[in-house]
Amino acid sequence: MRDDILWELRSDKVKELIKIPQRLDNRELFEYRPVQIETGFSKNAHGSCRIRLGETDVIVGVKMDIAEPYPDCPDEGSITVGAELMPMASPVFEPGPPDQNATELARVVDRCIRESKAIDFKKLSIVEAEKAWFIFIDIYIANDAGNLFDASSLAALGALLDTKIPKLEDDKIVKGEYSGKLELSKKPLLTTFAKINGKIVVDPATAEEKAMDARLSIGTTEETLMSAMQKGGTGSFTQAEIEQCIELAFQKSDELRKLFKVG
Amino acid sequence: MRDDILWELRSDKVKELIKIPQRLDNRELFEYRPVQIETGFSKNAHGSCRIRLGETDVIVGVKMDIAEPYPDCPDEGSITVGAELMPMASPVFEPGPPDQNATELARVVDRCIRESKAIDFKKLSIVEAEKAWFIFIDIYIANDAGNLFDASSLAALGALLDTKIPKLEDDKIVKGEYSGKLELSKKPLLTTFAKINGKIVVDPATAEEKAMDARLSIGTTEETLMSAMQKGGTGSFTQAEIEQCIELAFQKSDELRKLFKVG
Amino acid sequence: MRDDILWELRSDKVKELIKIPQRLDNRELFEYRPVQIETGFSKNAHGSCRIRLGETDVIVGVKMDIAEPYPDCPDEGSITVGAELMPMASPVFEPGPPDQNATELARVVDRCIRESKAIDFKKLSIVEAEKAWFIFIDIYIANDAGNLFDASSLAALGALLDTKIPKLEDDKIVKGEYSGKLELSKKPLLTTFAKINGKIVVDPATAEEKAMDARLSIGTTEETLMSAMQKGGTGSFTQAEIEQCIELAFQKSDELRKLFKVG
Amino acid sequence: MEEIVYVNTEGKRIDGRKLDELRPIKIIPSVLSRAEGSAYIEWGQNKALVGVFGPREAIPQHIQDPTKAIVNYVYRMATFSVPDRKSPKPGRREIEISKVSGEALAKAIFVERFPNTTIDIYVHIFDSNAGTRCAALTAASVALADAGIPMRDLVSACAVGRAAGHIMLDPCKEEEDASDAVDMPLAIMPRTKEVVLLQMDGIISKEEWKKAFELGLKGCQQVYGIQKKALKRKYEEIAEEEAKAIEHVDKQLKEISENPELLRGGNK
Amino acid sequence: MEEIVYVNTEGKRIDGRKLDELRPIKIIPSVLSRAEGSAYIEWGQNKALVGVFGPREAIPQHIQDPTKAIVNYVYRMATFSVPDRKSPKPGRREIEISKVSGEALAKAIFVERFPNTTIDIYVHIFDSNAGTRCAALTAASVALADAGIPMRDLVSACAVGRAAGHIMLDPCKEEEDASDAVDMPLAIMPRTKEVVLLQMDGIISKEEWKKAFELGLKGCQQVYGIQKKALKRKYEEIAEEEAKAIEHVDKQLKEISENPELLRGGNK
Amino acid sequence: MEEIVYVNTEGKRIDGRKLDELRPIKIIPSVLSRAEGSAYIEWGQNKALVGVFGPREAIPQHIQDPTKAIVNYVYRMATFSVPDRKSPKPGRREIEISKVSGEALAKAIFVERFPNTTIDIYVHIFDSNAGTRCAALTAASVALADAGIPMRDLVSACAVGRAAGHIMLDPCKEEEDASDAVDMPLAIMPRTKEVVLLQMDGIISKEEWKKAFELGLKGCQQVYGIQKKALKRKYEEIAEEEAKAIEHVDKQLKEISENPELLRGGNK
Repeated sequence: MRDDILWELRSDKVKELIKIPQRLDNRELFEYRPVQIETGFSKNAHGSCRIRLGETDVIVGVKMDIAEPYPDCPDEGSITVGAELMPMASPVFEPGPPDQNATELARVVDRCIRESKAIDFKKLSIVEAEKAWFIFIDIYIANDAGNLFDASSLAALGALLDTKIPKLEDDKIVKGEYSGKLELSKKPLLTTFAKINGKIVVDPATAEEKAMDARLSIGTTEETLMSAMQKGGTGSFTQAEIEQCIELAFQKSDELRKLFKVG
Repeated sequence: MRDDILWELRSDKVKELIKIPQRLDNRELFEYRPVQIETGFSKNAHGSCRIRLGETDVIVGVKMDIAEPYPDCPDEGSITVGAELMPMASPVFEPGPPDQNATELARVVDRCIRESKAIDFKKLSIVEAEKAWFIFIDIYIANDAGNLFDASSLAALGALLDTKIPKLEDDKIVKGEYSGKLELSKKPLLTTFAKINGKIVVDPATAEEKAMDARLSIGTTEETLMSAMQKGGTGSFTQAEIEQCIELAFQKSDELRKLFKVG
Repeated sequence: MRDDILWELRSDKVKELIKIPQRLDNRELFEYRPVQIETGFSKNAHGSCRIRLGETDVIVGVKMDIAEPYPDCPDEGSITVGAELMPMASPVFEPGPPDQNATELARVVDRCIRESKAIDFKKLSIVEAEKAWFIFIDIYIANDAGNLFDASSLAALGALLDTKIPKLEDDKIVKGEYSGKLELSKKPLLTTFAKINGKIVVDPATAEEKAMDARLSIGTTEETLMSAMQKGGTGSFTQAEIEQCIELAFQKSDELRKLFKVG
Repeated sequence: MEEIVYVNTEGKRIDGRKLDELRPIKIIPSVLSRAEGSAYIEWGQNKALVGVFGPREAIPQHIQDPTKAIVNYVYRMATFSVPDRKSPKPGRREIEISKVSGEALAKAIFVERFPNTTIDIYVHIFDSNAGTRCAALTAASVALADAGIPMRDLVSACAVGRAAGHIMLDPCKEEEDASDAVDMPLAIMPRTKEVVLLQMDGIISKEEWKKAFELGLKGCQQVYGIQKKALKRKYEEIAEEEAKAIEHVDKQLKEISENPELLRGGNK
Repeated sequence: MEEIVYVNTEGKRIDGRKLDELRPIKIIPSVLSRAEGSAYIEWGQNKALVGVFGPREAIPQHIQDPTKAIVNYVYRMATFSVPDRKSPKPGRREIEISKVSGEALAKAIFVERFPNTTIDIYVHIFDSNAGTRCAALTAASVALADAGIPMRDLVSACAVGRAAGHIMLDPCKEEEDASDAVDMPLAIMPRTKEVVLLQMDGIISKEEWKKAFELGLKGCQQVYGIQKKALKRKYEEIAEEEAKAIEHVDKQLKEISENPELLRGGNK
Repeated sequence: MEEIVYVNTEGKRIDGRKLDELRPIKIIPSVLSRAEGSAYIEWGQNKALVGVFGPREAIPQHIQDPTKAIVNYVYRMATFSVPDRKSPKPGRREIEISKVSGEALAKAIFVERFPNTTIDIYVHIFDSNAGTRCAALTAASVALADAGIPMRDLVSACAVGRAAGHIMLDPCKEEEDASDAVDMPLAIMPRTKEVVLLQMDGIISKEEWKKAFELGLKGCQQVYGIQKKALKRKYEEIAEEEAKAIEHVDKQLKEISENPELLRGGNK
């Protein structure tokens, strides 16, 4: 309860400060919190990455597995993104199967990567119509201090850049051996904006998410193309606001992309 | 709450009127509400039908799929009936997996069709012990104004009469193409009676279902054979009452069958 | 509620009496309640046994089925133990999927049997890497009068000793015919102790379980080897207490083993 | 496949019974100590246990009916009770049987005397060979009597069927699998012959149905006799039981008088 | 594989439409008698029903929001509404669409007027061919109006997309499957042009996006016209309806006056 | 298959450790800002995070225990934390470990001081190589201390096992897979040596068991040292932290004094 009142106070303060305009943690409106990247977090994963975006803490692991291709794409593999809002991450998350929020998070990260075509699904084919690689990207939220979309997208990208393809012998996986790195032709990333009292900020922290009317996430690549958009929250955006966000998304994501040396 | 009181009043009125005997909507004791039939409701279904029985609104779709036959009937396909009491259909239905009522509804419609042998399961065989047609009949209740059993049975029959068998090439389905109509050798239908204050009526509407002691559904075919019976509700029937219902079931179902021209 | 107060009174009495030391049902501290064994309880099972341990009533059935071996043990079959605390067994059990208690019970019985190597998993192989026998051991608790661990372990052993292997023809099961008995090279059994007010007793009844601080189950074989241990409850044990329990476990389980003539 | 002779020249069925003959039935009330009422039944190869609890407060509160007790009947089968291993999850068949069986018993119980409560009836089948729902319902009705729940009458159930053109009482599995099989489970309150459970599947004419139905009614009356005998045996044991009960209460009182502090103790 | 001509030399699409042309849309409010508001929509091959309940007390109590109504939007597809049979269980796509659609409508509804309540909007798709979430949202907004729930404006939705380099309104399934496909479902409150739903997938430049977005806005305005017409038609029927309603109330009062004991009767 | 040498002629194990040597252990308390207490542990390849909440009101009310806090321990593994991808659903192993670990901690926590509450301990394994339940329990006990929950003592855990006839501390995966493997996870309250968690599987004689058990006790005591060091490091940071905290409260008070209307604001 005390926790609630504090967040209420902070959220009210956010709405007050934004009029100046100023942010509770003194960031610029379009400034990200500091990002820490730790790849290779889990040796049992084929690729993994832990991202700290301010105090937000996200761990993503990748497992590659062989399965039958979908009948309508017999010469392609695919990706599957899951997300879990772990109960340790916030006093309000509860154990259990993914809820609406976790489902939305996973699906938006999925589209941002999938539609960018950073991974060539045809290269995941092993035997047409019989066997292909499927890439399981699992997102675990360990601490929710705001902006899970961008933190998850960063961690997913980091984990994919870290991913090694298991070695095959007679089209079966040889455990613990690898045949090379997963190829990523670009670095798709989400950039998320919050609209608070009519003002736009990037990378909202928890108090800002509690104060915001609406959220807009934009997936971009380094070729200045967009691969995904998702509006969230019960508020609305004007056309001009959306266009401003698009401009900023290209700009901010380019800064973030520099944090990943490889690829 | 207001809704509850109103139904309570209507139910009490039903119990009063039946002594005359008279029904709340002025129908004869053994008179059905008007039936509207709309086949081909869904193009993506292999067969479909929407039935309006008074204000009761039911949509049934059929999908045929290929699966391995059961080991004890290697040269037969089969049918599978599902039912969903959609939450839009009544203020008291809740979203979620089928409850006892939906399960009973699906299974009684299933037995009425299956046991009538209207569909020859042997003709659904494709390759013995390997492949056979399985017919998925899914019932969706859109508005519950009473007598879901008969409305569902009518809609299921309508959908089956509308069903086209997908074309096969090398024992695989060719999407969007059909090889002919599903063969139905007879038209099995349920006829449902309610016992209210010791009187029997056919096709009970909601207020009558709230007033009734017990329910009896009888599946019949045009050859004056019965394929299913199901008593429901916490009341009881005498032998004489059951025998009266059987007589009436043959009579009323013959009237309903005339509504379907084909077959 | 009355039931609760009664158990509370009994539990308090247990704690009082143990100081003497004495037990509510006048048993010696290391005395089991009477055991009744009824094998072949279910003809549809491949092996079955009903155990009455005092008023505790447990029914175990075994089904053998053919499945693909695990990739890391291609020349082995295995066992799977399930347990259901049926709602009829106690006013506090509820219908639904197995809870923590049922899961722990099943897994401890599983380890006691599996680790004893009483069943040679290699002898369950049919075709390497393709087909092996898997033994499903399902425990149903019909009446919980305490010490479900030992009662379940007795019933599981009884059911396995009763198990006939289905006859195979072309590596497929011939229903209702058998090719011989399942081979058990030893008789693993659990012996369970409760610590009440610092005293150790064997085979705790319900009131004793309500009074106990902690529980210790030890799986043993006739070769004076242990195959499993499991401490339960929110209390603790000293090393000396554990060593005492081990000594007693060998002793008491040997007495129980004599109840099974065969094997 | 070899032709099965469902009824031989001497009028005997596969298992030696006559057309109007039930399989052997054994009912034992009061078999589970933790349940408030219970019964064990063997009906041919069928074996079932029933435990009854209540009337007890319905939880959560919003399911309570202020006009009557809710009869909650749960029919389940053990994984090993059928030829192929059954999934431990309740199937649709089990859910439907639970519904119609609960409705059948609700007619017999004076539910209106226990508003806001549930009467929970848990049934488990451990071995099966056709007719388990009737065996279970028959046993449940005895378990309810054992629990002391006031009823208008017992509910007595049995199935009637057809195989190779013969109408027969209490069909076994092989008869149920006949190519022209009809199966009709039936339950009545025997004193008034009111039908409280009626299901039927298979294709049948009006005339045959009537013959089957009347044979079924006779079967239910026989089952009624067996139920009453089982309960009578139990009541004969009551003198003895009551003596024990009095002794037990005396002991409890003695305990409490010796440990008066227990009365003050926490009631969880 | 044969090359598909997405736009022919006359500027016509696969199904004969122009690039900025919607498929035929038919909306009928008030189609379900048990729901408090409802609508049926046909949008090309898409068919959907919507039922609305509320504002009604949110249960269980701990989910209640003392500052506003919870908008609970449930989007589901019938098993047979798609080319391959869909599992009856709600999938992740259905869950995501439910979330963003509910958020879109929450902006339009005066939720702050109904604290501690839910407004339940149940949508079911019975046939589909691209654009079902927009069709559903469009119909839901009409059903809310039919239920008499006060709103700032209707919510009007349609998708815009790209196929073979052409930006086009309201793509059909074949267009959605183009190798360079972009799909952007959009919903606005038409009077203020505020965007309440926006999703996009596919790879697109800023310039193309702007072209697509503005085409989408135009589409939404057309949908708005269709929604208003459907509601107007309904309100024209209101005189008639109202007359009926008065007659109905009179009948009720008469019933009660003839049976005064009913007022005393139990209210379950 | 090649014979594995579990202990070489110099008494060293596969990974170079001696028989009574733990793998390297690193514990960091206070790593998650939203949890009330937390800890991160690396134990060889094992990596786990723990977050603690409570004591907080147990919901729904009917699960509350008026005599003590409920210790709710949830042990889970990430899908990618094991060689083959694990299903995201909790398995039976995870459920059992959650139960026995929660019971182990309940003994150490002064649960009787917090009636009607739950203490929620959420553990997640992100990488694994044998011994995760012990690593998790060890970290959980540090996280409880970090949350300021009063305890009789820390709980210190480690496993002991056998491979190729050798009793060894803290076995790794390869050792756990030996053909004669025994695995015995153990947890104690180190000050009194009371055993709060004990599980064992594998076939072992009384004599070997005793040797193993005593080696395990020694291991737990070493783990205790590491836990205390981790917490001490944290408490040394407390002066600094406290200074920050005071500054923070001052800032809060300043905020409120500048915006007194905030205190009147809604408390959701």
